[in-house]
Amino acid sequence: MEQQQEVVKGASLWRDAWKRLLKNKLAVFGLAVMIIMVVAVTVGPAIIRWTTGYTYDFIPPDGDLIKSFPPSLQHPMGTDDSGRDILARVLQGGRISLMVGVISTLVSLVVGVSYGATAGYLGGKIDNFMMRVVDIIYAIPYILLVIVLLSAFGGQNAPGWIQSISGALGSGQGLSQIILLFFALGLVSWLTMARVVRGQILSLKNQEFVMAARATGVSTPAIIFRHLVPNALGPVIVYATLTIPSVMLSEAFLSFLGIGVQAPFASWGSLAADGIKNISVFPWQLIFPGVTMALTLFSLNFLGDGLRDALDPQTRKF
Amino acid sequence: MIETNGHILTVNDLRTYFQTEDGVVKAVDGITFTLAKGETLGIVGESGSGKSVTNLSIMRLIPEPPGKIVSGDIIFDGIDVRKLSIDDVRSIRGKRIAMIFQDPMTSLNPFLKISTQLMEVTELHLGHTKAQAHRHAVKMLETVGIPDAANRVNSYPHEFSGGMRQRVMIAMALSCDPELLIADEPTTALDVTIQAQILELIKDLKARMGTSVILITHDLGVVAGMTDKIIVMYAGKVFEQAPTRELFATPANPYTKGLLKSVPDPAHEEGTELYQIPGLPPDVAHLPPGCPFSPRCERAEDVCHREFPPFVQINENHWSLCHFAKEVYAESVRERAAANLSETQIESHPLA
Amino acid sequence: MLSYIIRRLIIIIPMALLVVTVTWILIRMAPGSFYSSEKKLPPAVEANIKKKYGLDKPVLQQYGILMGNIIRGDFGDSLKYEGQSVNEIIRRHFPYSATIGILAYLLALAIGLTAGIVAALKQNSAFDYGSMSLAMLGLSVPNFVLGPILVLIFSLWLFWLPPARWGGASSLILPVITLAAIYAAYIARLTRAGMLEVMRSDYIRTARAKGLSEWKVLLKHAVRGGLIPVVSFTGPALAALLAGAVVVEKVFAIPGLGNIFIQSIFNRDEPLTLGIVAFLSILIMVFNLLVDVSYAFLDPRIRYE
Amino acid sequence: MARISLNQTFLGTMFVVVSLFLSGCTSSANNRYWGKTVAPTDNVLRYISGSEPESLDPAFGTGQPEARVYMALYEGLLEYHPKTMEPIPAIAERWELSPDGTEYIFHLRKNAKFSNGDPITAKDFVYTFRRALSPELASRNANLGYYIKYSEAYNSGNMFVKDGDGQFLLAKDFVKETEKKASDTPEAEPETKTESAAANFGAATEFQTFINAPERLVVKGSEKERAKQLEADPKLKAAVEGKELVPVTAENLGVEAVDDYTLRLKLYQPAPYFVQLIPHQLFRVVHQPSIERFGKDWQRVGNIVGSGAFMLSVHRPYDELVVVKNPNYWDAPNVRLDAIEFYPLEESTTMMNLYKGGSIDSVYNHIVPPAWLDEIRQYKSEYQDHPEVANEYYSLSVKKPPMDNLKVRQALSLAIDRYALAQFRKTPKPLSNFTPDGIFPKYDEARRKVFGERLKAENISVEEWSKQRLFDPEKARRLMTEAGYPVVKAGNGWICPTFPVDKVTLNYNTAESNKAVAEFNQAQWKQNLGITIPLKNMEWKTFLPFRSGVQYEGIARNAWVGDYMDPFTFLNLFYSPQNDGATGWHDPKYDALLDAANKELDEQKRLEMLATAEFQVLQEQLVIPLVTQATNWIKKPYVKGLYPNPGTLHAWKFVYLETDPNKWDTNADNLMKESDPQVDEQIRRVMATMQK
Repeated sequence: MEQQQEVVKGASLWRDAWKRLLKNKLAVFGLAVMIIMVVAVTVGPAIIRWTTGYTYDFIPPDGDLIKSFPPSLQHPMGTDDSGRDILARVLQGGRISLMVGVISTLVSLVVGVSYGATAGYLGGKIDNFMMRVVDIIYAIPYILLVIVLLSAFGGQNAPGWIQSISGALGSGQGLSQIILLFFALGLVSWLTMARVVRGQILSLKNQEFVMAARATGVSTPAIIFRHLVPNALGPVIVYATLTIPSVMLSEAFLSFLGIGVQAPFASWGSLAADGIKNISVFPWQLIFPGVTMALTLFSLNFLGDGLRDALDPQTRKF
Repeated sequence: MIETNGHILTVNDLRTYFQTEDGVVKAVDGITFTLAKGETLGIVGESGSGKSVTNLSIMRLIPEPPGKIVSGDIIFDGIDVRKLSIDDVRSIRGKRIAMIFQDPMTSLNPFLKISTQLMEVTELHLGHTKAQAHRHAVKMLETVGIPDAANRVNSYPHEFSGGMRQRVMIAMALSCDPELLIADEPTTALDVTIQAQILELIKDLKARMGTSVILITHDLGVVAGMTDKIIVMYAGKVFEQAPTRELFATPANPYTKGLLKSVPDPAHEEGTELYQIPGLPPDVAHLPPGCPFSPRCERAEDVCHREFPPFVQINENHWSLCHFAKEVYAESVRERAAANLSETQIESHPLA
Repeated sequence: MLSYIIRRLIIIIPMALLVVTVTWILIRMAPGSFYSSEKKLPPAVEANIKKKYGLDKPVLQQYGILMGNIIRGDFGDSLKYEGQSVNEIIRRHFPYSATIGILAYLLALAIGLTAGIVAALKQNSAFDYGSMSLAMLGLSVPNFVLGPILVLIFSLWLFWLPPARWGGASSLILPVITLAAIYAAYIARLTRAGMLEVMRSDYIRTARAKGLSEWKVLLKHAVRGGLIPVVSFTGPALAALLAGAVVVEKVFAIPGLGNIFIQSIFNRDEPLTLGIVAFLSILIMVFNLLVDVSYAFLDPRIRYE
Repeated sequence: MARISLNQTFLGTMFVVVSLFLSGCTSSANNRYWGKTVAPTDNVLRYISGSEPESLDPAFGTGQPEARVYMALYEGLLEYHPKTMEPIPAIAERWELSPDGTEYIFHLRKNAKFSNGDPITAKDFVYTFRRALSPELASRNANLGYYIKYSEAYNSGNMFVKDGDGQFLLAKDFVKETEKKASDTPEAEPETKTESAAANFGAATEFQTFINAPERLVVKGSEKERAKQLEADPKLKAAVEGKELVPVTAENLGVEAVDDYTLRLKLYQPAPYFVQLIPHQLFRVVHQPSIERFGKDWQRVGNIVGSGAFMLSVHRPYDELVVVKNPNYWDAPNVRLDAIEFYPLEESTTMMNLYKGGSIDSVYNHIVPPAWLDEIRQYKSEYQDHPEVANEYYSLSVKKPPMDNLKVRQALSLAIDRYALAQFRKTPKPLSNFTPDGIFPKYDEARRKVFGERLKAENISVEEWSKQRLFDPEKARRLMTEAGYPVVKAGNGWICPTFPVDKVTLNYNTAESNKAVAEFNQAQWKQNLGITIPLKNMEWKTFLPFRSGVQYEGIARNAWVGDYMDPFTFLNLFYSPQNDGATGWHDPKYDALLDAANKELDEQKRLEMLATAEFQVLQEQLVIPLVTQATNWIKKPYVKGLYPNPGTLHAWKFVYLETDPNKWDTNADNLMKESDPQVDEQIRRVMATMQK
């Protein structure tokens, strides 16, 4: 009976949050753009291939066509240096950018939440130790981490499970490298998540309902994951939404340094990094991927803000 | 200068609305009352009834947007506060009208020393130098009964207990010897023992300084011994208005009756259940068409659900918002006679 | 408080050594070495190099020697840049990064605080929406895109400012703006959110009830509480800025530490990487400590035991 | 679809706005020159030299960025010709080669001085050579000096073996059977002849007697390795057992100061092209007293003593390195620039911005992004490209399937349309051979002759054969099918379902151009063979051991920039001990052919032997040649005497800045063919001493 009531209350909490979210015009705009983006990158490449025959990696066999053409009816976003259709590349790149964002954020969620919650709940020396570990990892140059990960586990050295994931996604080693990149970025971004969660748990763990749970003999993992974590979910979800754009920017940075996604795949970041080099000659190479990426990040940030306000109406923290 | 009739404060048909996601919330919807010099007015009501908004409106402290004083007059000592420029309002705030808030834990700035917070009022309004202001601050702390005031004035709020903080708030409010003190639930957040001390302090200071006081509370017990008259608010409306004694003795509104009934009486027989007004306070954004209290009212009839009740005058100083005000009043008179309570016995009401 | 600071300072050393150790392991795990180049070296030449740099000794012994030297504060000589000590390289290039870092942070603070405070005061006004959308844009445009666009406009069309390189105040303008943009955006949003939260608090109502002017309420009562999020952000942000902003240094050819750090990783210049890692981790930890200490100054409720 | 068009409308609007802005601004720039171009006000060249020099020690730094700085700070016996990069006199006025091709004598000019005024003598060169090759310095370039007799032994810390009666064991007595056989090719010269011919070349000295004596046997210096070496060769073990081991010292090196102004270099075998290496940074003269005095700090401003036309005045690493005219330089009156500012930069966009903004005068090669070329090419007074002594190719892992199949290798090579590739990359030229075309004119001749003979049987002209090698998709499909991987038509394209794409990857190191070329070739294979070969890019240092260890599967991007102006620098890549070609392929016959060619004193014959070797490389299809690289280079029109030579290495003393806009370079299609009276006269004067 009591539990049922809780469920009802919980559901209405989410419904209220959803209602509040829908009232926030910017957040709705962000949500709409994101839905459109996801749909576009999911079905877009197939539609383009079907209507025009272009794919993200199609380089025309005719040498005269292997250069950057401005936008036209045939190529609405123009072509890149290799004569490839930028629209097809932007859509394909969106898949990777969004996947980078989502998968790395999921990794950071799983690792960060369990780690932060454990540290926060156990407290004392263990907490201190666990947080020092976070500090240390934070100080280790993550570029080095990425290099080591990519070289140690990339390509033919990839462990079987990575190869099977990339096989399932329909392509060979190019993708397995990208999957490694997801994990590398996730491994870096869980640190802040862990800190956020720990802070939440610290403030929650002395509340009555935890005392009650402890008093009735609930085990420690159950307290952490059944009682504490769900209560810290609001900030976690909000932070996760904001992690997606930051991870996408990190990927763009790695692409800028040349250790990002594997060619001929592209991400919005790598397209922008390539495009910026030619900005004064072929501006369309930057403008389209750049605007698409900025629009997406813009929307994600708005959505994150909206979610925060919706989930946590009293304390509108940054 | 507007005619004051010896009233320090006249509030006439005050309406303060809030624009929210759920629509317009009429937090205060047509409040009228007067307060004579030296008089103490109690405003009672459940949370959300609009009592705090009324007083914030008087101080023009309603956050705008989303809030807005839509209509009404607020005449303080002959000045229409609503028509003043914001600078002129500031010259009244803290100097002529002072406020004490509900939660002393959050109402003091945690980042500033007590002395700073006390001194800035007199520096601003009384033109004190730092030294003067400091001396005055210490004096005020002594006045409100803080031991070792000279030293403690340099502490931070978190170094004080809740009761002490509320004393500091009172000291701050009374620093400029205001003509009107608005105490917004000054004791709600405090322990019961401390509550009595603080109330005693306010009563004592009021007597000494002759300040008019508006005491806002949801606790009828608090107002019983402190106030000259009482306003009972519900859903942004005045439901009943009467001199304190009369309201306690012969309430003319079912809501007031309910409130009075739900006050626990230690003399009450053991084993009997405590009375509780059924239902929940209304959602002010979505009021029913008739009487806002009708869904919870035990004696509501069809008309109550259909039509908004009239504001019925029972006698010169007694008003009630109810279709059946006269009936309820008559009933109260009957009950009182039956219980054979003498006037003196009201004085010894357990809550007073 | 003092003992707390000392305790925190003491723990920095073993932490930095741990960071260095992990980094060292990572470098050793990474393929390639500082001397590998296009030409495959004859074994004799490789042997000479290994002998010269002590790489012919057992790995654990190498680690021991390395740690011994580091504890004495000696990170050795760069492997890539012959004859230059790591300490010297850090000393030489840190000031460049620090200069643009501090300037950028000051600029970001000036813009961010102003925009954030004004936006908070005029919540839901055109300024609020405008500045916050701009801030959002600042957070959404990678700086490797912003920098070249600024160069294109101010250096290549208008010829007002030099497009790159260190030299004179005018050469600092574009990199500082590029670097400041994202931080200004962040600070503006933090400030606005912090101020809005504080402005809703009870003690601000108290201050207003006292009759204080809005400015006085803002500056005397609200700013301190409202800026605490900015302060927590400042620690890591300033440490990162001081450490050098790789992209800006690359785009504008500034000889800062950030780019040298990245290059040292790509060059497998082990002593240089380790030296900079140690330096940066100490910098980050000191700044985190400074932030924690400054909380205590900002917020009298916080006491460290 | 509706959504896409909606999105396009939005983005399209953005695009129109921005491009209007762009076109409005670019049209206002002047058309004659690219970017801001104003006459220089001071006589200082501002040049981007590439990444920050690893070291200012010419014996130590290995790269071209370093070489460009060294060419200002140090001078060697000889210098690179500003256009052809052939050696021209520098500190040596002239040189002689012994008839057997193993001994050089350099005659030094008497007025050469270090930047501090100390005279430069042959002894300084002896010091320079010994230092460069010493194991303690551990120079990564040391092996370039291995032609000098006993230098490899010295650099490796090896030992001579002395028997009881004080005689040294000789190398010729211990030649392994297999090696003997390999060297028994018909082209090989009898060894005795070379030794007697060298005996009386130049002034007779005691050292000459030692160095001309038959080559001594050396064994490994380190005990562990020596044990291994002896274990492998019982005969050697028996001979060395119990004998005294004498370390090879610097004094044993084949370098001798015959007198103050005569330097003798003794090689272990004839190497006529060795003179091409003499201007190399490794052999540029350094100042012994300052090096010994300041230790590792000798390269710092204030301590450093150079020998070049310029001397160091400012060095702010990663920012700038300024050299000023050296008043003590022997040819100082003919040094035209007052100073050169070298900027160490790596981002090509940043460099182009600096150039366009007028902040620099020139850059090193390969900086103009191909995408910009169509625009920049119009400015012929500034942009130049010219074939380089460099090629680009894909190494194949020929020992692993499926690359062990010659037909697969040939098919992959023939399926690439090199014309389209060259058109796409704009400056490189399609390459059907391995050694770059058009760099070594004499070798090109020899190659045409040799290839023609070899192809007679197939009844095909060299031209036709070369052309077919550049692109022949039909043949590629046929070969692939023959190799057991049938290519079949599918719709508009081809598929090759059985080809094991999971066993093949195209690996390349991170670089924009490598990526573009890899993507192009991937598309070519996909379109012409129906094979999608995955790409994999790696950060440079990760890539290097991966490639040189032939750990890759399938294909690895490779390129070679010649160390000197001779085809051998390319063919040496397949020489077994070296294996820089990274294919895993070894052939003793090929090695023997190269050995023999290098001992050949007749230039024509030698080149033909090299061409024979190259033909073998091509026939075996060890690599997929792609292009002859080209410099891709810009300089302001007022910079004169700077040429896009095959290595983009400039002898700075010939460079000057022209303040008179009427004399600026205008529309020069090929600067290398333009004559500049001032520079030509200067070169003529320098070369005149060769005729003495």
